[in-house]
Amino acid sequence: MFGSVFYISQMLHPQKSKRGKGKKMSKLITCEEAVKKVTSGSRIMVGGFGLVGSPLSLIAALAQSEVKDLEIISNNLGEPGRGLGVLVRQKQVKKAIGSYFTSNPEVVKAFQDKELEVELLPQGTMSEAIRAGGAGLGGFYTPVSVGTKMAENKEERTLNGKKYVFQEPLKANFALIKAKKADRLGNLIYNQSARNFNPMMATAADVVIAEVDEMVEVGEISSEEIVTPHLYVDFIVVKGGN
Amino acid sequence: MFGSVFYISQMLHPQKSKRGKGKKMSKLITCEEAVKKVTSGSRIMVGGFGLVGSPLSLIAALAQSEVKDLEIISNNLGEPGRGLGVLVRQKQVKKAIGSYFTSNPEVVKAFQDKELEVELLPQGTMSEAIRAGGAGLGGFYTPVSVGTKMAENKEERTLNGKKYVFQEPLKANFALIKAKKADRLGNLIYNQSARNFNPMMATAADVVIAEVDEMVEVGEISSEEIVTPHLYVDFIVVKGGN
Amino acid sequence: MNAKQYIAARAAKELKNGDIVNLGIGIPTLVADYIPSDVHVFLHSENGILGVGPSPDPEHIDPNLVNAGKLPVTVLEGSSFFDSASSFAMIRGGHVSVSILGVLQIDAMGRIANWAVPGKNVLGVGGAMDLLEGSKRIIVTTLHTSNQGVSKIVKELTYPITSERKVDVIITDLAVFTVKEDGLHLLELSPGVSLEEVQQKTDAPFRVAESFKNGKEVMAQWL
Amino acid sequence: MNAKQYIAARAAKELKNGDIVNLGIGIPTLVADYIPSDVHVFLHSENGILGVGPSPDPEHIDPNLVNAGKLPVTVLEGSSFFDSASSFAMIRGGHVSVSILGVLQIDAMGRIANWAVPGKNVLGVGGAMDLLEGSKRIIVTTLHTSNQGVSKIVKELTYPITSERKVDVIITDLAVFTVKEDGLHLLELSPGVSLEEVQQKTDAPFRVAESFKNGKEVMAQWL
Repeated sequence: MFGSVFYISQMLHPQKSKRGKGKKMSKLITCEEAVKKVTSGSRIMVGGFGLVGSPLSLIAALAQSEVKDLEIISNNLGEPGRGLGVLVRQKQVKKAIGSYFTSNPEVVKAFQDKELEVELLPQGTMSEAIRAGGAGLGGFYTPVSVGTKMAENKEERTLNGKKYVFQEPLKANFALIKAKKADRLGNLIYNQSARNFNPMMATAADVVIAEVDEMVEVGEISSEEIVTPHLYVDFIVVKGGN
Repeated sequence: MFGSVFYISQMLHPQKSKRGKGKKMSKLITCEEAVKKVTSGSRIMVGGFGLVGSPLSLIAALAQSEVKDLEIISNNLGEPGRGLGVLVRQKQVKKAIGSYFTSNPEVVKAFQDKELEVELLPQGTMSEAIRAGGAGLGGFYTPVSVGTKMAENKEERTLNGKKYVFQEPLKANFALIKAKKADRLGNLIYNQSARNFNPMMATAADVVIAEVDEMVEVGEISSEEIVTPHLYVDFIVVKGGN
Repeated sequence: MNAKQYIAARAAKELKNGDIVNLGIGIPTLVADYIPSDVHVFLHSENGILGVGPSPDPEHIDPNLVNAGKLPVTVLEGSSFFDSASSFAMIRGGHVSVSILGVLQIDAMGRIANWAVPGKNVLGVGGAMDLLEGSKRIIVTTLHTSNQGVSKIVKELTYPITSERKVDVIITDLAVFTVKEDGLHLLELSPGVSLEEVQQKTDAPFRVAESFKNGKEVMAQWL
Repeated sequence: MNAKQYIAARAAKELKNGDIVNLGIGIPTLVADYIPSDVHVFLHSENGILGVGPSPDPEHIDPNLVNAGKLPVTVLEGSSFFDSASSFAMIRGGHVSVSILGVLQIDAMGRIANWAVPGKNVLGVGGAMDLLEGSKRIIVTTLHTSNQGVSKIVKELTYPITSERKVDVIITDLAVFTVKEDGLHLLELSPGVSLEEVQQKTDAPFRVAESFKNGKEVMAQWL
């Protein structure tokens, strides 16, 4: 016998444990339940390139909640009144770390009014820093931004005759990501260019909540096509689901 | 009109160029042709975890060639007389960088006889260093091996209260990798645990030669399931092909 | 053909079969329309696409498929999708053959500013620095002067620099320059443009390349 | 049940529902056979598999599907494959809940040596250091003494250390220890083993935990 290394029929119909250890392993929750986990002052990674691949149902639920003083790590901050732009408008965001906020004029205004702190990173440095956070690295050297304003407060180092700047890893308390499909274990696949920052963010937060278009049975996503293995995903909400 | 940003029927039936720029873009070559590109003294990454996912036809062709003084970057060095073990037996390898060579007693003997230099890295540090090489990074800090013999000649640094060692990126002149399928452009997918080091090595060498079980038409591997995009692959040989 | 279209068409002539090409926003985007029919390139978009195709008809727009300018696109056969870290690993690792970029300023050494304006809050950088650092070859496309007639090719940058890395080719409506160790070399005049006009409208010093072609010779190449 | 099987069975009791578990070579591999039927874990293999299943029948061996010990395996529904860099990113990033490892020596602070032997050429390290550094929890399984009767739990390591990181639990054929700030705490004696025997066969000093259970109490737990 092979013990009970995960055997799917058992998980889908969990038995009462003889020793009290058994628990239902379903990761499926509602947006409301998901957002209740987030506390004010949290650092949250939010997937998406603009609104594409952004977990809009989770963001809408956050906007309905009382949480504030959030530190958001996301490439952009939505558009005025759309996506993360709603949280900015409602002054729920204290600080934003990302690569391109100019596309939302309300972000520019909030920054000027000193209502919002901003930390800017080149897009490749940002995505790599998130990956490094998830991969347990202490930081890395990138040639990008050497000699520019973006490197002003960063360590510069010459390695093999080339100049690099040091970048620390990025981690967060929560990651809110968007995927196309999840199976019941939490394995994820994405939709075309909506993949973007989501797979890295799934690796770099204490609690990862994935919003998906569709939930399927285990086995419907093949072992070779899974992009985010289930160990990275703590909770799943279905888009628009309550 | 959208210019002629790659349009598949044109590539598969290349037209004579009016301006002499057109060239046949097929990447398919024979093992013999592939190996002729490799010169003595080259640094070569070779995919595989043991013999699994190792480009055995390309290695066999290398063993038939006169090239020597090779510097091999590979997790292991095959088995006695099998895979890279043949190159070791034929004294074609000058130096090996990898994580686990003990499984081939002929490697141990060659090392003792000072016929083979060995540089050892923890397996995760090695795979990350290859990724870093392909990703244009100057190096990274890993917590793995701090305080051990493996870190003896490496820079140690404390970041956010935790100790790390610095690891340089790994690059090579050639990468010989193994995939399950290539399409005619060079997009690759792998076979289960035969994936291992191959996708990273595809990114980190000047010339990448992929040995595949099967060559398929463009479009037969879907955009979402491609693991190695074609821009990383210079040449393709079909397993056992001459 | 207006000035911007001319620049795009001229830039397209720089592309070679098999090139992996990243097109910036503005004039660079227009380049796709002028790639010669016998030159087959692959368009890379830094948000995670290799193999970008033409814009879709309005009824075929897929909200999950946009380019780095956040505009709807299509993909061609053989395309692939990947995450942002992988996409920028490609760029930084030197796997993109050519990036065609817009600029605010170019200096006498061929370094550019294209991401921020002095005196304004810096709230966006995007992938500009990554592309400039990592692409094997950089082609800059720009109008030679601003709307106010101020030269974009300057002795020293007054806008924040994007990278210490020099670009390779500068293509304007008036001229084409290559960048060498010692600075800018004038390679071509556009049809109908005189050397004097370029000298007058270029703040930075430049040399005339040995292989220099005047407007007439360039015109002949287009025919 | 022999000593190694007993150790494996005892280690299996440490696993919790949903754990992501990496099993080393030797006794750890045996653990899979003893996981209670109501505890569902996922086996991770550092060569790029999540969801390893039992060994295949000889006629169903797939040469492309092996575990980190290079032995043929199967995969279960919901499994996934990934490259080595991704696999070690998982390990180093703290996404593996438990690693069960074999050892050569354990010191009084709970640090281990399990990758090299003094005086021999060091030609292999594999994933030992990565697993020890990155796994959330480390369980060590080992015979208490060598074939020659020499204690594996020593005051100071004489074998090269694998990591400065201390392990969490030590399970031998004679006893179970937990590792705390101040060193080893004896938690359990195996059925039929006396405290004196463990004291005699353990070179390193240890404390007896408050929640200490003797062999009889442990025996009762198994029934």
